[in-house]
Amino acid sequence: MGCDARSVAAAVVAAAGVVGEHRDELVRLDQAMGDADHGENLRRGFGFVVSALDESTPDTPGAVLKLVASVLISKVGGAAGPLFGTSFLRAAGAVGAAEELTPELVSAALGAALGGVVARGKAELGDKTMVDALAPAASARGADIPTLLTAAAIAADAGAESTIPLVARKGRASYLGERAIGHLDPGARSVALLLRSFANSAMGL
Amino acid sequence: MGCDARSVAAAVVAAAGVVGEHRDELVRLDQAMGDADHGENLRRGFGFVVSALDESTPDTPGAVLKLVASVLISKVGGAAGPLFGTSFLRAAGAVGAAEELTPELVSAALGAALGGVVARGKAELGDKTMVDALAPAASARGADIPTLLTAAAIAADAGAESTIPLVARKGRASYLGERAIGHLDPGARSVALLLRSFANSAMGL
Amino acid sequence: MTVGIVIVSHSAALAAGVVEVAAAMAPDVVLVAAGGFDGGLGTDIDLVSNGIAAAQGGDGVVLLYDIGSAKMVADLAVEMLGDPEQAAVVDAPLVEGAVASAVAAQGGATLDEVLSAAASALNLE
Amino acid sequence: MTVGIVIVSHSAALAAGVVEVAAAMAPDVVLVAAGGFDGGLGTDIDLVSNGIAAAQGGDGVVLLYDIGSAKMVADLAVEMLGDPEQAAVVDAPLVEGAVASAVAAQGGATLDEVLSAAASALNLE
Ligand SMILES: Nc1ncnc2c1ncn2[C@@H]1O[C@H](COP(=O)(O)OP(=O)(O)O)[C@@H](O)[C@H]1O
Ligand SMILES: Nc1ncnc2c1ncn2[C@@H]1O[C@H](COP(=O)(O)OP(=O)(O)O)[C@@H](O)[C@H]1O
Ligand SMILES: [Mg+2]
Ligand SMILES: [Mg+2]
Ligand SMILES: [Mg+2]
Ligand SMILES: [Mg+2]
Repeated sequence: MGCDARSVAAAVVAAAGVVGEHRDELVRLDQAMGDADHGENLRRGFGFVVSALDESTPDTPGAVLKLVASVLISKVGGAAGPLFGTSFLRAAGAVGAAEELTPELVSAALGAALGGVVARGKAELGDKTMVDALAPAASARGADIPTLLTAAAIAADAGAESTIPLVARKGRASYLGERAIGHLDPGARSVALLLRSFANSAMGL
Repeated sequence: MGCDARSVAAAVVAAAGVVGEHRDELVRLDQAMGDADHGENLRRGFGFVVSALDESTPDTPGAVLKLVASVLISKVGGAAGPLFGTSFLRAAGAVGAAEELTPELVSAALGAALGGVVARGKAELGDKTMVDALAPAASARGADIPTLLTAAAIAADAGAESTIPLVARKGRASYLGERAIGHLDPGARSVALLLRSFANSAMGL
Repeated sequence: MTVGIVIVSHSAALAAGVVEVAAAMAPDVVLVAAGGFDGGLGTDIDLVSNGIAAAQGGDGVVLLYDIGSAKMVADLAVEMLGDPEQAAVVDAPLVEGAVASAVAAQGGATLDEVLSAAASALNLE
Repeated sequence: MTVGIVIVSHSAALAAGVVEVAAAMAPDVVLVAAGGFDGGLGTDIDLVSNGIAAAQGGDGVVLLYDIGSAKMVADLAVEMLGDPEQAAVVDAPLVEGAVASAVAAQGGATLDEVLSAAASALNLE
């Protein structure tokens, strides 16, 4: 079975479930370094995404990603809204009108997603943001989609962990200075959670 | 008759009347360069001053000035509050516990008032503020109080007029840049009005 | 007409207050508060997009923002217009920049002039 | 205890909104809004003095202001305390400085540390 619009939508719905399960963890991470809303921002935003996908499943993977983007942009009231929103929008652009995703398209989508986050938030690697998870994930390679996404998820996990000893230079956490040291960046954590969930969905294909 | 607490209080009440008569003019001046409240700020503040003096006339000129200061500080919601308030407070300090004002004390009071405005607002001569009226007034000299205050009033008038061609470098009007040129500074105008009124009161002594 | 101004904030009260303070020196300028999200703290792209439309009088719109996602949402809303002549986000301290922008707009400044007035706001007092 | 913070503004809504935004990152800091005068726009020394008292927990109070007379009133209120250890006015952009101050205070910073955090606020995002 291929990676068509329906499987992408199903992967997004599964990811929404994971976000919901990790809501409190993400809130706690954002409490240590921000305003304690990241988990709720994402839970709520992905809740609206699921409702939107319930109402209509767009007919290409790109159209699914575009719908996710527009819902996140308008329904998430924190940085994760424009950042994830822009990344899904760019990913949608990268996969274009293809009926099914290929490993090449997934790789292009990840690269475009990274480009979107960087364009929107201007963070560089090491600034203790979601970029630190997404950048290594975008460099992952694999001969098939499950392998590629698993490699991306592993890279994102390591990238998220790598934020712990850093001082934040973008986002609210930059106000904390040295006090950010020792804390995992919430946005990097959610990138890793999403990619792990996407990889799991891909393995079940 | 000497210049005792009662005459100083009477001069302040007369000045309050003048402020009331010029309310609309001061509002129009502040409309051109600020937020259109200077006339009402002063009318209202001096109204409270008059009520306070109605209730109790302090028994030295210095105590009258101090009462004026504290009422203006708490009852004027714009720059004129802390600026005039600080100037009356410093003037009160300069005349100390004297029972009657002398020309020397009046001169000291004007100098102290100027010092207070400058300490509070950090404006220099030529910044298009009330300092441009008060500074020349504080340099005025006279053998008796009416002569001194008349000279001060004339100097303040000229100083106020001198603000017309200037660009403002302090206060709200500084936001206007070149557009402040051609307008009389409202605070300089009210300094001139107050001193003219004080001079008139002194002549009637 | 004058350049219009949109205040993008995480707080509805903050945006409304900035509008109130800036409007005192700019009675003829359209100032729009785009603050808060879903009844609480947060940034709302729809409020911002509608705010731009409301503030647009033909001479352009300047957007100022408080922190973090407010800038990103302002940028997104402007990009969605697809025309850089229509609106621009300015990197300036919010309150000080809003007053400077409003006063400049009141004086008939162009979009570019309002942007530079906002950017130099902190040097004034 | 932490350093307390007073927001001096011409607008009650603006002061309350700044407090709301800053408090989101500083749940343990006492932030007091001292905005508006007599039901309208203006600065109110009594609100500011009472605000300092309310924000004082023993470690000092930082005051931030919007424009013009707000700074003068803040200075006056601090001078009236007669003790420079108790409170200080900081020259920083209001919103950005308030968030930086609140975050620093939340982290247990001293009065001096909060003041320098506020003063460097604009370099952060
Ligand atoms: N400029 C930026 N560039 C990249 N990522 C950012 C930026 N600003 C914030 N983030 C990410 O957003 C996360 C916080 O998201 P969230 O809590 O939803 O937003 P907010 O800070 O507005 O409350 C951070 O952990 C960080 O990973
Ligand atoms: N920093 C300052 N130093 C001296 N005078 C000042 C300063 N700021 C404002 N002023 C004076 O205050 C006047 C405006 O007073 P007012 O309208 O009551 O205050 P606001 O600007 O708060 O509305 C100006 O015309 C100017 O003379
Ligand atoms: Mg957050
Ligand atoms: Mg938030
Ligand atoms: Mg005024
Ligand atoms: Mg005023």
